[in-house]
Amino acid sequence: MSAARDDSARTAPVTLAKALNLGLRRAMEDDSKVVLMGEDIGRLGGVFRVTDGLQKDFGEARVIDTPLAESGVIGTAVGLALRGYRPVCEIQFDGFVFPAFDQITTQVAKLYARSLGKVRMPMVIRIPYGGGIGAVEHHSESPEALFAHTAGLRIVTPSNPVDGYWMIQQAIASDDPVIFFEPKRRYWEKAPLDASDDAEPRPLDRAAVVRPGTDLTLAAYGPMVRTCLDAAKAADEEGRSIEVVDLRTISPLDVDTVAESVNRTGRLVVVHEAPVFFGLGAELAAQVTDRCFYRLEAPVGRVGGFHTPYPPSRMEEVYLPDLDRVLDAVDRAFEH
Amino acid sequence: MSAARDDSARTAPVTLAKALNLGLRRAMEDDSKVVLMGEDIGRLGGVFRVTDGLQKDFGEARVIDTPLAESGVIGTAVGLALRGYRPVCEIQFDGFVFPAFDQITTQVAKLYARSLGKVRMPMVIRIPYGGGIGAVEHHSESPEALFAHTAGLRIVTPSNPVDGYWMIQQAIASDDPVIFFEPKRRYWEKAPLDASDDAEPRPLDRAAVVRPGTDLTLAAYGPMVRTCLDAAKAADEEGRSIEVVDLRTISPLDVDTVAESVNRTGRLVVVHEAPVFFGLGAELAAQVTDRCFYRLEAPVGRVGGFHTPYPPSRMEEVYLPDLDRVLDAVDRAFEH
Amino acid sequence: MTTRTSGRTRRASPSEPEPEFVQLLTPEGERIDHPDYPLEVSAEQARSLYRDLVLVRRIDAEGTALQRQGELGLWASLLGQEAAQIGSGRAMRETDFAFPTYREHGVAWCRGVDPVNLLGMFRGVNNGGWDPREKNFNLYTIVIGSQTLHAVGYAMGVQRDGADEGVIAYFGDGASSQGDVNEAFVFAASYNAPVVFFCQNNQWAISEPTERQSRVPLYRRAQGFGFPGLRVDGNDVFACLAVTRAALDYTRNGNGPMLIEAFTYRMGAHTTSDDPTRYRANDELELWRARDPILRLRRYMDHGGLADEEFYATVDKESDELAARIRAACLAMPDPDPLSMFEYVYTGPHHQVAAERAALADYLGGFADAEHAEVAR
Amino acid sequence: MTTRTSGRTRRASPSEPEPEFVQLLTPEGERIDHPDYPLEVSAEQARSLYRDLVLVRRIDAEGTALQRQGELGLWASLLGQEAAQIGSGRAMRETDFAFPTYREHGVAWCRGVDPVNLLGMFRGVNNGGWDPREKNFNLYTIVIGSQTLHAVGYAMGVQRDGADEGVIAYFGDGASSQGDVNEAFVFAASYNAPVVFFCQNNQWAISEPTERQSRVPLYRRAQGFGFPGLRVDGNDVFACLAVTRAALDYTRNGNGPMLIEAFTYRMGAHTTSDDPTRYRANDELELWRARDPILRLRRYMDHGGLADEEFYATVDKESDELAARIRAACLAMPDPDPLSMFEYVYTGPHHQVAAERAALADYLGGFADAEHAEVAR
Ligand SMILES: Cc1ncc(C[n+]2csc(CCOP(=O)(O)OP(=O)(O)O)c2C)c(N)n1
Ligand SMILES: Cc1ncc(C[n+]2csc(CCOP(=O)(O)OP(=O)(O)O)c2C)c(N)n1
Ligand SMILES: [Mg+2]
Ligand SMILES: [Mg+2]
Repeated sequence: MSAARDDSARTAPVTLAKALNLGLRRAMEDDSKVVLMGEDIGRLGGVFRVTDGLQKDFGEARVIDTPLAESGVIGTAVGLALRGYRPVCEIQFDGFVFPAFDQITTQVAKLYARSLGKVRMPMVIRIPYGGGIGAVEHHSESPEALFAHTAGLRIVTPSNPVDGYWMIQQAIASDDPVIFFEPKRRYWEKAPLDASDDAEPRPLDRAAVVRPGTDLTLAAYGPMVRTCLDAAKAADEEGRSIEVVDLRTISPLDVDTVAESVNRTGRLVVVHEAPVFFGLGAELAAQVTDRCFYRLEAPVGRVGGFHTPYPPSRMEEVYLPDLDRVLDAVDRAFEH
Repeated sequence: MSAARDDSARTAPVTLAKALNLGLRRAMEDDSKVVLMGEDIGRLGGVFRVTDGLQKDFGEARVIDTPLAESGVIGTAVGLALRGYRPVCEIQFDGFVFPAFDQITTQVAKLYARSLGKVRMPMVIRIPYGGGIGAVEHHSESPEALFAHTAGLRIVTPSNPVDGYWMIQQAIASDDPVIFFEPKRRYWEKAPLDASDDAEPRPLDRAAVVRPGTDLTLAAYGPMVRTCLDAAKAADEEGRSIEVVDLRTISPLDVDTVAESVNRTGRLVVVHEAPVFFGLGAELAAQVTDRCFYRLEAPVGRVGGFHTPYPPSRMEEVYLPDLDRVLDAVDRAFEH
Repeated sequence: MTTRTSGRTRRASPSEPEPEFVQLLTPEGERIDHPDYPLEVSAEQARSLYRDLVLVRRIDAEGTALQRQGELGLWASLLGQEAAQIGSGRAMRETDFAFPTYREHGVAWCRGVDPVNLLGMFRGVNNGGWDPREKNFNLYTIVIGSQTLHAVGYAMGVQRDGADEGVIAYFGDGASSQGDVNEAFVFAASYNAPVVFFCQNNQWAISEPTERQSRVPLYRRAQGFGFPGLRVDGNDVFACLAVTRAALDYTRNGNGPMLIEAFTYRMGAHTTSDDPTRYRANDELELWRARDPILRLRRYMDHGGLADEEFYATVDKESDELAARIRAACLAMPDPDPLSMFEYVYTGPHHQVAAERAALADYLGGFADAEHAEVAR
Repeated sequence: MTTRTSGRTRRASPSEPEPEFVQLLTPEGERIDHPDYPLEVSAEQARSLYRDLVLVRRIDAEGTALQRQGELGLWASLLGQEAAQIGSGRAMRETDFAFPTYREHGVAWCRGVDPVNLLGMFRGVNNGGWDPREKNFNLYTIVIGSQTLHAVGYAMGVQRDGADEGVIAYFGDGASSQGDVNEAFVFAASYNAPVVFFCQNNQWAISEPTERQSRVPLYRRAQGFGFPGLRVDGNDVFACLAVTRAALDYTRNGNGPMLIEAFTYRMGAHTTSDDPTRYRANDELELWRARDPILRLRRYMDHGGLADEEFYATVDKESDELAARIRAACLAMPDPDPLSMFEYVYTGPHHQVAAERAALADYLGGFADAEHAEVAR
């Protein structure tokens, strides 16, 4: 019996990193076909310790330290999946997923279709992503849009420990390949977790209204949800009631939930760390504008990264959307 | 002296493939640092014969048949560029660029910024792209959006022989890395080419209004420009005056030209072969809606690929936007 | 030409010295013994191998013909590589698993995949027309090298299952340059995975000769990764059979991976889209014609009187019938319903795909209605 | 411990047999001759090498200290690898070009890159603080393996220029598994490019031991690609110098690429973010401490009386001063102007970047105004 199932642990506050660890552990307990793969995930427990202790408890055959080659990790995971396993691969940092881009885009995403449904790819690719931790180059990227353009993948991202715990298990249970983006700068944020069996997690393909409001909708995901909640709180003090939607899933995108919200509020600002240009904000703006054309009182605002490489960390505070940048966009939406 | 500079060739009709060949030849004549690299580009002249005859005339040191490894092609091109060369790499088909995705995204795009301007990457990556030629899997992809999200790259695509001839030379002359998408199904379409020295090509970062109109703007690029021109002609017969913008450049995106057009027409439909989801249409819709919010009479229409893998070729006619699909979107824009 | 020797040294070409390779049957049809690869071939087995060689050559010819006539969009011919494919394919047990490129029609045949199913992707009606797990034969993989990693992963699964199964990863000489293939070597060696890497060095990667990829024989690549590699005469079906069988045993016995380089030749164009006259000389073709895999087996059988005229007539008839069946089945292959492209994108419900499907159905329905109206008018 | 022999066989560890490697100076400071790598080292040269070893160790210690104190976000220590880096770095001519990973502070030193410039990326003020072409030392490259392909391409340029220049590509044991590194081997061999692949096998890739990457010594990888490879005692600055010099000569003379595996040890953590106690035992550290590259040179110099106390005192003083200068320069490093992030995205004008820059300037200006107003109030 895992710690998470222990009654006493029901509502103990845990970090996102720990919640993911507990979720992985439970998935491994529930299904012996679940194997973890990646660089330094064994003894070390991963550079963020998300797999801490799992090799010790489940052995080297199920928690596999791999040679240093991302295409190799994903490519061999394809073979394991074909053999009936459910590989959960860790990419050490966002900026190092690109050597595996070919396998993900041309194989993982397409094998179900290529085989006319005969072969499923129940694979999870975990990627710690985003900035804000003062890291060197390639350690603060937000490449989610680069995967969303490819059909066959599901792309999700939890913003908090509770979602982290459940979503990782749902991702592993999914017969579709799932790219699981983990907001690394939120790894150490805590929340109480009810890990009991009777908890009912929200479906993996649905967004959530995490703060109700009436005047404007903020849509965000992963690391920016907290930022938007803070912004909404600050706006509240200025008398503006802001609704915050945690998108949770990037592909598919739960436009229904956002459009429903915008039909009430009339205004939308989308926030992400990833570059604005060709980012999620564009897709959401296009779809919501299409659905809420006569309801929108201002064009959809987009707050995100600039059209520059992710800057050296001493500049990242300016690069990354923060409360002020979000509120600035909110102001502009009201000025229209 | 190249054939293209020959006076008699001034306005001879040439195919896009031939125009590119002439443009490459001229660039190689003009600058001895220009080298071509790729699989089968030498003796064979490339699978589309775009480099036909160039190895014979410029030698194996300048037209380099490479081992079968796309990351190797782009990675060594980086080194050649650092050494003062101007490599022009050919990726054999759109679907085979992904092994090089890492080098393009983390090295080619970022070296100028990483070196604070000390190192330039005057590299061109030629990619025949798009469908419509009845090919097998991976030979009909339109991955342009996957590069546009990354700053540091320029992304352009000619739609016709004249642009092909000039744009390839401009791309080679650019000190920024350029991804040069060639609409493979238009390789064999002809147009008269004035290759004389006094011709004045349009700047590489500008779109072009290729057909004026008053009621709706169609924005397209590469292979879909011809489709849109045909649609505009058909619409004309129904009494609708449609303006067609050939975007030519995907990054940067010439939103000025499109917005100026939409401010006149009030309606916009964007057309591309690439999947709609997270595609160029989303970005253009978001920006144009932002700029022309009170002018738009209908939400921006998007016509493009579905959220499926590119289908087997016997289905591609349905998958690819054609005159009818474009006109259908036009109709919907007017119904609003 | 080669001469009979009792030793293991066979040069691939009389003029340019080639490294040793394993050969059990000379181009002239003479049997040679090899100390490491003893092989008993009964008359019946010889006939059976002959039959396979002839039939897959005929399947291949039919593929080419169907392409010429516009029934296929493309065909990748195996002409010249029949022995490498039948030899290795026949070496596999039913429980072994093969990961092909796009050219392994002969291996598919050995695995029991109906040749008709191979046509789907070349005709453009699907991207893979069989269930990989039914015959333990993966779908064709077009992105060069990708499948070698899949094979290693599959073999890692075999290890975890404690199963007595082998895995073969097919790839070409050109593929040997891809990062993925070398990573497959790394992973296989690191985990001691039971996988045989079977490289058909057919001397060309489209227009590029093997020397562009490697300046040493490809089988030696394996040494650098810490596992054995060897070269076999890829036009000798006996040698390919014996060597692959031994390699599969070796890997199944927990010794880790092994690389086989089958030294053969692509007698035809790269695919029907290719024009090899642009890049290679005719005399090379002549040289290799003399090493034809079927011819040498026929000579061997003739020497030994292993079959009578009736046998050959039967095989010819059988291959005619097979070709006719393939042709008929190809022509009868229906175009897929366009809406089926939405079918296998995700395993479960997906609102976006469902919405796009509905919209397309609606749109196509509009045409149907219009046509209907037209007809009614 | 090792004993004096006149031959070339040196075992890396007394307990577990290691393959041969080139050693010219034992851990005890005894000089050994090697028939293939004769090396005359004058007293002055020995002192100069000693000085470099000590100074780069000090630079490294200062990096670690600055990180501990929050002045750097990260530091990747070269502790233990000084001989591999100084030996190979000093083997280069001024016109040769080096492609480092992120740990080659010692090579940077040999190339004449001011150590202060190395700090920029670790402090987060830039991603590379020097002009690669000024000292023929490329920027640090963090994506594992990428730079090896750049090195090969650069060497292809050298070939085209007909220049008498060499190129070194540095990489780690972990990197040997990456597709890019193996493709670099393929390209270098195919074009016979003048590049030395210099692998510092420091036994670890973060928490993974070299055995996870390869079951045979890494230098043997080269054979599989058709070029020579050898292992050198990476803690022996003489051997690293002699072997790298010979390899550069070899490549410059048109013989194509060569691989050197410098057998060494990462004495510290992977980076300051790492906690090696989670994955490796202390006795391993002890074993390697006895092979310390500086200690053995000091012993050698002491045996031969190659330097007096004053020399050592001077080097110590110099290294104190260097450390102080680095520290001061680090603290004085200004934070970059945030708007500078738009500066080097494209070489020419770019309307989108210009517009975003203007908008951000405007936005930041608003705060400045607000602050101003606040102060004025
Ligand atoms: C990653 C990738 N790059 C390029 C291609 C285009 N292409 C198809 S086959 C081929 C040559 C393959 O040569 P080889 O591996 O020797 O196999 P063969 O075709 O000779 O059987 C190339 C370059 C591809 N399919 N995949
Ligand atoms: C493509 C890629 N994947 C993962 C990483 C994360 N990472 C940084 S260093 C390292 C280990 C490198 O080991 P090695 O090549 O032996 O060099 P060393 O650090 O020991 O000098 C890893 C996995 C990376 N930088 N790039
Ligand atoms: Mg081949
Ligand atoms: Mg290492």
